[in-house]
This record gives sequence, C-alpha cells and structure tokens, in this order.
Amino acid sequence: MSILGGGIFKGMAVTLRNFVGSYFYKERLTTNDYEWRPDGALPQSIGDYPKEEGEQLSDTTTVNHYSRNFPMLLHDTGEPMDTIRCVACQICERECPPQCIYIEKSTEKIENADGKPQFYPAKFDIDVSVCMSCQICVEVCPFDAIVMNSQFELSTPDRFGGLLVRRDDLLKSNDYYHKIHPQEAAARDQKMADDKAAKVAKKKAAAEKAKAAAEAKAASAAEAKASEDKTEDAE
Amino acid sequence: MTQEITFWVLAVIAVLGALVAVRRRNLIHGVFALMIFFAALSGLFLLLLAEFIAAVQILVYIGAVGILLLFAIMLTERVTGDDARDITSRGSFWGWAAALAVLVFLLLPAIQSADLAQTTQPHNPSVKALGQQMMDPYVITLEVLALLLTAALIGAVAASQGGEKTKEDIDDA
Amino acid sequence: MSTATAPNYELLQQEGLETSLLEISMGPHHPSTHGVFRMDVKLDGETVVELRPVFGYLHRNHEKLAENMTYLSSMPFTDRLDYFNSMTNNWAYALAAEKLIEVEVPERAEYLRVIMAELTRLVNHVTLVGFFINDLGALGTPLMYAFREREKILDLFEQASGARMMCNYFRFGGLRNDVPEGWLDRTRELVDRFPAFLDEYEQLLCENEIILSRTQGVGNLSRELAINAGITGPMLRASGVNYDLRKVDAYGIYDRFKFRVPYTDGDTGDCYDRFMIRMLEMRESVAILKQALADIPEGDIIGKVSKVFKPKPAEVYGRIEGPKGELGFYLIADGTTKPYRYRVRPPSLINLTVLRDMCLGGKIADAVIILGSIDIVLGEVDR
Amino acid sequence: MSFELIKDILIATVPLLVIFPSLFAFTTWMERKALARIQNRIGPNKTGIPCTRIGLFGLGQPAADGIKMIFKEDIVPRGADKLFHLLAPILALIPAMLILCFLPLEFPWGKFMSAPVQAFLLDSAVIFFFAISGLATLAIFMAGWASRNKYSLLGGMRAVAQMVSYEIPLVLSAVVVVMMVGSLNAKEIADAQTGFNWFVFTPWGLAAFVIFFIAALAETNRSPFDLPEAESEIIAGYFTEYSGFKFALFFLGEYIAMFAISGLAVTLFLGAGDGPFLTAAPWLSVMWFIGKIFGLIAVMIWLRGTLPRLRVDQLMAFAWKFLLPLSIFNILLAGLTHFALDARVAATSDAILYSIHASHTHSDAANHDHPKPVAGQKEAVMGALHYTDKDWMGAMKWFSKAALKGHAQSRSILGWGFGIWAMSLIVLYVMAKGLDNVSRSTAKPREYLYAE
Repeated sequence: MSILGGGIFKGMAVTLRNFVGSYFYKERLTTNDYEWRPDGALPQSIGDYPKEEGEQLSDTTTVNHYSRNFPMLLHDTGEPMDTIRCVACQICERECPPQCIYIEKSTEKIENADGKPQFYPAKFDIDVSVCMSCQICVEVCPFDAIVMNSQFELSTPDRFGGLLVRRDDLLKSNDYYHKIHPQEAAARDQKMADDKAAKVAKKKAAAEKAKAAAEAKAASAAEAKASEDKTEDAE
Repeated sequence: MTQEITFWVLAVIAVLGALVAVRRRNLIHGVFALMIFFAALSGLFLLLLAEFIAAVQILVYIGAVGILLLFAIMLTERVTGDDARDITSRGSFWGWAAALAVLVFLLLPAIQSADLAQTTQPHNPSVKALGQQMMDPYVITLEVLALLLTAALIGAVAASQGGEKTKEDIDDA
Repeated sequence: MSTATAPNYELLQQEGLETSLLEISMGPHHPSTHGVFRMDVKLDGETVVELRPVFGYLHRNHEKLAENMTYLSSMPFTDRLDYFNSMTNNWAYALAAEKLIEVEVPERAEYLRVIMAELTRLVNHVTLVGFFINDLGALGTPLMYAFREREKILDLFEQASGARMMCNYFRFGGLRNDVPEGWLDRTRELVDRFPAFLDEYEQLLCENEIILSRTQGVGNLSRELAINAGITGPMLRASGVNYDLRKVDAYGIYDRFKFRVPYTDGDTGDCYDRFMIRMLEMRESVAILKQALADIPEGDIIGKVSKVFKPKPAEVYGRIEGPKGELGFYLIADGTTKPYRYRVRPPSLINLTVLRDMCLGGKIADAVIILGSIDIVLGEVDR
Repeated sequence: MSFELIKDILIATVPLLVIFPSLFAFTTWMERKALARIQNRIGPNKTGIPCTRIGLFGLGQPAADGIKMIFKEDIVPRGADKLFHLLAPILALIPAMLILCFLPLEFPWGKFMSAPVQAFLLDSAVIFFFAISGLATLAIFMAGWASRNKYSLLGGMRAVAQMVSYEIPLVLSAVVVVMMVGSLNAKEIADAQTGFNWFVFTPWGLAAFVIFFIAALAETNRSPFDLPEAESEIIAGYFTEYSGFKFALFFLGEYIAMFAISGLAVTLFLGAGDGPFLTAAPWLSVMWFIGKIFGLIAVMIWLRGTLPRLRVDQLMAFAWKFLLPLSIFNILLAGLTHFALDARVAATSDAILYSIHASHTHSDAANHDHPKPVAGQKEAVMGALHYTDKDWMGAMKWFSKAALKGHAQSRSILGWGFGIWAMSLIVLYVMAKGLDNVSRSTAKPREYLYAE
C-alpha cells in the first residue's frame, strides 16, 4: 500500500535537491559558467578567442593528447620544401575513407633532409569540408609525414576554395607538432629514430651479406638488391 | 451620460453581431459572431445591474452553448460554406414580412404597457437575495428542475449508448 | 506475420454517424521521431488506426561504400551507424574482420574493449531513458541529468580516442592507441560515482505514478512476436526472453566477468519493462566495469597486423551485444583489399519492424513513447 | 460624476495593466532560471544591461525576448483564416486581463478613488471569474481552427475538451468556500479569512485547495496537463503556426491567466492579502497577495520541472473519475463537519458564555457567596467570543490556553475540534485513495528476473 502520489513527491524531492544542490556543488552542473576573457574584451570575431595557434581552450579535466582535427604535413627543421617528409607515395590518398586528399606526384626528385633524393608532392590538397578527422591517413603513412593538427578555427566566408587547404598551408614544422602534441610527437620521433637505426642496421647487414654473396656470385647479388629496392618502393 | 453611451455601443455591437451571425456563410464565423452578440447582451444586463444574469449569460450561452455549437460544426463538412447554395433567396420578401410581423407582435404590448418612469429607478437585486429566494420559496421548483435535467442527462447517455447495446443483442440473437 | 498478430482494431462506426479519419504525417521533422523518421498515422480522434513507418531519409549508402574501400577505411564509417555508440560499432566490425585475418588480440586491448563497450552501454541507456521520459512529456529534466553523466563518459572517450562521439578507436587486432596516463583512475572514479547517480535517477523516475500509468500496458510485445520478428537486445529481454550475446557468445573476454542479465517473465513486455530493463542493465554494466578496471593488465595494445591486408576468400559474421541489440557485420572476402560483400545487421532497424503492431489501437501519445522505447538511431536504421 | 467614474476606473485598472505584464516578464525569467537550476543548468545569466557586461543574473532576458518577438516575421499560413488567426491571441489575452479585476487586491492607491469601483465589488465575482476565464477556451479553439494545421486542430480540440472538463472540479472546489462564507463576493471571502483563518487549514479547505490547484494546472495548460501544447506529440498544439508577436501575446495571455487563477486560489483558500504585520503596515496586504501568487507559481514551475505529461484518456479519467467525485464528496464533508462543529463546539462555547453570564447575574443579585472562578474561565470566555466571531484560529489559541490551565469545557472543545479535523482528513485521504484505486488501472513497480 503506497502513499497517494508518493512517487510524485519522491521525484519532486529529487528535483528540489538538484535545484538547491546546483547552487552549492559545481560538479552537479551540466554547463560551466564561462568567464569573460581576462583582458576584458568581448569576443568580437571567431578568430578572437584562441589567441595563438594551438592554444588549448579545454580545461584540465580534458587533457587531450589524442585530439585530432584536420591533417597537416610535417617537415623537419629548415625550409619547408627542402625538408618535406612526404614522398607522394599516395597511400593516404587511396586509404582516405571520404577521399578528401588529392596528390600529384612530382616528376623530378629533390633532396630530402637526409640528403637523399626523393619524389615530392607537386600538389597536396585536403578538402577539410569533406575530411572527417578519422586519422587513417596518419596511421597508414609509412614516412610519418602526415599528422593531425589541433587547429579548429577554419571558418571562412568562401565555401569551396576556402576549405580546400593547399600543400603550402598544410606544411608545418616538427617543432610545431611538438608544441601541440608533445607526447605523441616525442613517441613518433623515437619511433622514426628506431626505424632509421633498424634500417641502417638492416642495410648494413644486407650490404655485408651482399658483399659476401658478391664474392661468390656477383650477378645474383645485384638481382637481390634490385628486388629489395622494388619492394621498398611498393611500400 | 456614460450609461447611455455604453448602452448604445453595446446595442450596436449586439445587433451587428446578430446580423453577422445570420448572414455569414462561414459557419465558424457565424458562431463567433453569435458569441459576440451574447457578450454584448451580457453587457446590457450588467448595465441594468442584473449581474447574476449577466454572469449566467456568459457562463451558459458563451461557455456552454457556444462550445457545443462549435463542436457540432466541427462534425460537419464544408465549414467555410463557400460552395453552399443560396436556398433562402426565393422567399426573401415573405420572410422579411413575417419577421417584421413577429417583431411588432412581440414588442407592441411591451412598449405600450411599459412605465418608463418606473424602470429608470436602479434596482439591484443582490445575489444573496436571489440565492435565498431560490433556496426558500422556490426550492421545490429548483429541485424539480435539477431532477429533470439530471434525468435528461442520464437519458442522453442512455440514448447514445443504447443503440450499441441493441446491436450487440441482435448479434447475440 | 506482423499483421496477423496486430490488435484487431475496428473503427467505431455507429449507424447514421459517419466519421472520417484524420491523417497526419508525423515527421520527418517532428520533435519526437528521433531524427528524420516519419510515421504516416491515421487517427480516429486520438486513437491510432493505421500507422506506416517511412524511413530512408538518412540513407548514406554505407554498405556499398564499404565494398569499395579497404577494410580499414570502413572503420570510421561504422562510427556513423549508431552515432551514440561508436565504440560498440567499432567492436562489432573489428570482431568480424578479425575472424578474416586471424589475429591475436592482446590482453590489455581486450580489457579496454570491454571497458569501452560497457561505458558505451551506460551512455546509450542513460540517454535513452532521458529521451524516453522526454517523449513522455517531461521538460527534459531527466535528459539533462543523463547528459551530464554522458558528458563525463564522453570526456573519457575524448581523452582516449581524440573524439567524443566518432571515436574510431578500435583496430583489427586491438586498439588504435593506449589510453593516456591517469585515464584508468579517472574511469574508476566515474564508475564509483555512477551508482549514486543511478539511485537518484531511479528515485526520480521509477515510482512516479504518471510514468507508471503512462507506460504500463502500453505497446505490449509478446514473446512469440518478439522472437519471430528477430527482436534483440533489451527489447527482447523485456519481452521475457533471456538472451544476451555477452552470455551466449561470450565474445571477447566476457566469460571472465560475473554479471547478471535482467529479463522479465514475459507477461507484459510493455514500455515500462523496456524502460526498467535498461535501468537495471546499467547496474550490471557498472559491475562489469568495476571488475574490468580492477583486473586490467599492462601490455601491448595491438597485435601484429599490417594496415592494409588481403584476406583469403572467406565468409564471416561477427556480432556483439550492442546497447540496442545484436549488432552484426557480415563480410565476404574475395582475396582483394576490399570486401566483396559488406552487410550490417542493425538492431535499430529490426527492432523497429514491430512498431506498427505495437502502436495500433493506442493513442497517438502512446505511439510516440513506443517509438521512444524501441530505442532507434536513424543513422543505423537508414545506413 | 462621469468624470469621477472614469478617473476611478483608470486608477483601478491601469495599475493592473502595468503590474501584471511586468510580473509576467519577471515570471518568465524566474521560470527559466528555476527550471535551469532544477536541471542543473545555469539559465540566463548574461543578458543584463545592453552594451555592458553587467549580467544582473540574466534579468534582461525577458526584455531581449520581447524585442526578438516583436521583430520576428509574422507568418500566416496559406489557407489559414487570416482574421481569426489574428483575433485568437488577442481574444486569449482579453479574458485573462479582465478576470484580474475580480481579485480583491487592496492597492495603496485605492484611497485616491472617490468611490470603490463597482466591478471590483461585484456580488457575484466568483461566478464572473469562472464565466470569463472560460472564454480562453474559445480563443484556443479559434487558434487551432484558424491555423489550418492538423496539429493545431488536435491541440485546439484537446484544449477545449480539457478545459471544459476541468472547469467542473474547479468550480465545485470553489463552491465549498462560497458555501461556508455564504457569499460570492471576493472581498467578503477575503475578509472571512483575516487573522490566519485561511480555509486551507480546514480539512475540506485543504482538499478543495488541492483539487482547485490541480484543476487550475489543467485550466492553464501547465505541466503535467500541458496536452494541448504537447511538443512530443503534436509539435506545439495550437501554437504551431504562430510566430512573432502573436505568439508573444498568447504567451502573455497564458501567464496572465496563471496569475489570475493563482490569485483566485489565494483569495479562496490562502487568506487573500492576509498575513503578519498587517496592523503595522496595511500596504503589505497587496505584497502578501502577490507573494502568495508567486508561491503557487513556484510550485507550478517545480511540477513542470519534475513531471511528465498524462495521456488524453487518463486526463479525462482523472477529471471525471477522481477529481469530480472527490470534490462532490468534499462538499458533503464540509457540510457535515460544519454541522458537527456547530452541534458540539458552538453549543459548548455558548454554554461557557452562558455560565459566565449566569455567574455575573448571580453575584450581582446575591452579594454574599462568591463562586470560586474556574481556572481558565477567562481564557475560555475569550475563546468563545472569538468563536462566535468566526475567528476560530483565535478561538483555538484562547481555548488551548484555557485547556492548559485545566478548563474542562475548553478541553472538550479542543478535543472535538481536532478530532473532527483529523477524522475529516483521514476520511478524505481514504476516499481519495479509494477513488485513485478505482479510477486508475493498477500501475505499480514490478519485480524483475535475473539470469546469472
């Protein structure tokens, strides 16, 4: 035998508790009462509130190493086009789920940061109006050339051209990457260094092996090297 | 002076409302015009200091009869009446004549017998007095009326549900 | 099948009184159709005489798209199926694809998968209850409380995966990345606090006389019809069938956890049962989460698997107990990098098929809450 | 004479036309703020003084809303009845404003009037109140019909059915008070409750108040009876095709109706302008009145933040199967308790008065044998005097003082009074519980099975 209207009164007690509690316990609130900007300015335009590129607006509860917005191309320290990592292998273009990447491979090779000749993207466009920030391009890139930016203020009055980001705007330095994603960038650098060391070791081993083999059979050794190069290109 | 102005304003509204209610093709407009007429009439009652009648006029005629009419009209089709044929035009002259005759017949005795000097005296029958009258000398009349209305109500319910029952009975048989 | 079990409703036609039906098209932009869904309803007064669900407004060609891209590229699109539960969608797809390439999932990844899935279940159920009460006509108070809790869980998702709703976190053979430092502690804190919130939620809703009389006896779904129509998930359990893929399949590592599956005796199977089963399931999810968070080991997060692969020709079906029901992915591999056939078994769509049977003869307000209690997401219905 | 009359009417009405719309603006702010806090949000907090950053807790929000409403495009659907579409919001506002006149508000500027305006002291104010508040139904019907929209029409039909049904328990619960006071005059009803003799403290008054409040919620289309504007079912009901200023007028009408009906509840049950410190500051009376109105509106907001809405058949069943029998039974009970109290308490208090009178005459006639005054006799007499004045709150105070001193008759009166009071409450509760069981299908929480 329940009290007449007992459930309603119970519910009303809950809402009353929330009503009072919302004044005393901040964790009850669904929204945060944001303050005006410390410099006292009203936000006049969209570009107003993140003062610098990469400035984190989120508070301490959402420390976010994995935040991803739109991709950017990485270059090492130096002039962007001299140190670009991308070799225009077009894997990301093929794997991109919404197919928002457009790459044109260069016809001639340039020297990369290590002084090795490589192809480079003559065109590298990302249509950020199509991009869905899935990070698949970052995962499939064998050269760690494409990573996610955290810049989100991309609003523009131009609906088509304004949202098509060109190669030169996509290129960002590794230092910038370290600034926006310190942990991830450090890990990536570490991995690249390890890969390089492994590659060097492998190459050394291969070279030694080849040398040994060359002594025995020069012709077959040359063939083996050629095939290795081929697989590397395919990757 | 104020009273006279008010009277004339209310009277004009009442007559206009009544005319619109009769002449308007759109049934819903007609009903609302009728309600304006009722409201003006209630105002006239108030002017005569018959406030209880005025309240009842609003309560019953606008609140109940009006809503009932609206519900009845909702059940009909072609509410706007754009394509309704004008079926009263042929007997128009005789209709006017008959209406005028009835008006004269009803109003003449009242005008002849009215003692205008007497009616100008404001007489305010208080609601309390009215209630006491109803509860004391006319209590049996009131009760009988109430009984009659209740019987009518029950009858209406029975009539609206009776058809179904007989149908079931027929189905059973 | 469905029409045979529908309540035999006859329009009350009395002699001499002809009434006409009122036809209204509820949707596709109606406040309570949970997206772009339409119900063509014929009303006799307020009673639903005929109901025809119309959907497809949100069709995005999900399956055909997936057949034209590599296996990995489809992963972010699965987020967009049931956009409330991207984590479980990911898992179902990963489970199917893992059967193709036979990869070992590391222990830590398995635990994290369970944690993510159960957090997703909490998100789904808590907001569903909020929306359901909103459909009943409350002013969004339970919904706001639900959104507050959902927000905390979404924050956790964001910290782990980088996105709040389109997580895209699962990979074949594990997860995309490990959770950041301190994430597990924050999750433990949230899980410890959650029962207190559930207590308050239950106190607010479960005994309210209006909710009881609005939901009980409304939208009854019999056990037979539920089984015949292929209903799964909480809706099936509310109709009295004890069937939970976490117990039946024990996919992942669900056999390691102690939890109970709430279900009814099948007498009613009405909106109240569907609502309560979800309330009770949240408690069980919390129990699973507590165990998983206590036992989670250190270690690798993803098995050895290449990003682009060519599986041998095969035919697989991976299914999980999603928050809305059995979510399955059916893949046919033809030896290329793309699936030959890619098919989703969406619980929302299949649970929606009994809508008409449950709504006929009820009031229009009932139709709204029945739709709410089915728990659909149009992204999944239309794909 | 006529100039005086016009001046009086202006003094009486213009403040009402100013005060209540501004209170409406305040109430929208209050409602948004309270609902926000119930939902653990903050609510409007930035809209304060324009062009500054002074938020004033968002008090500028109603003004901003109003400006927005005025400048919005006024959309009339094609095929709608343009005249009625325009008239409906106006017609919704007029009766709501009109019935404010019948509230016994005693504004301090009343003393500038040469004579009390007749309309305020209508003998049948309560009847007028119900008669005119019923007109809002027509406006809603008009809006629903004129919009040429099926959702609007459904909303309009729901509104009419609901308001017609709930008017009956509303009137019947007011009848109890009218019966006890013996007058339909709002002023007399208010005067009968001075000195905390609020009718809500009596068992029948409490029941009638609860019924009245529930029916008032339905009359003003407030949650949980907001079916005519049920957004999850019929978009916005009869509002669906309204925008801009017409919508604002509807909104205003609805809130003014809320004020009016809360005002009537305050007049009938909560002692009108009665409250503490009135002898020191009579102008407080109107503050108490408006404060009580706001108390009731706060409860309405609280309910709105908590409850979902009823279904249409349950709504009707609740009115006809629960509220109507209960209010009729309440009338019967009010009569019975009145007679029972009269039979016992009045007789006893008469006996007290008679005994003191007798002892006085006795002592005057024969000056020798002073009868020892019974302890507490004085207080009992005071109580009896208060009782004959129908000030039973004061009577209870004096009688309990007497009873504390051991006055037997006072104890018997108190026993009877409280006994009848408690008995009536129990009877009413049992009646309500029984009606609830009969009228509502048995819905109760269920037990669930678990599979390991």
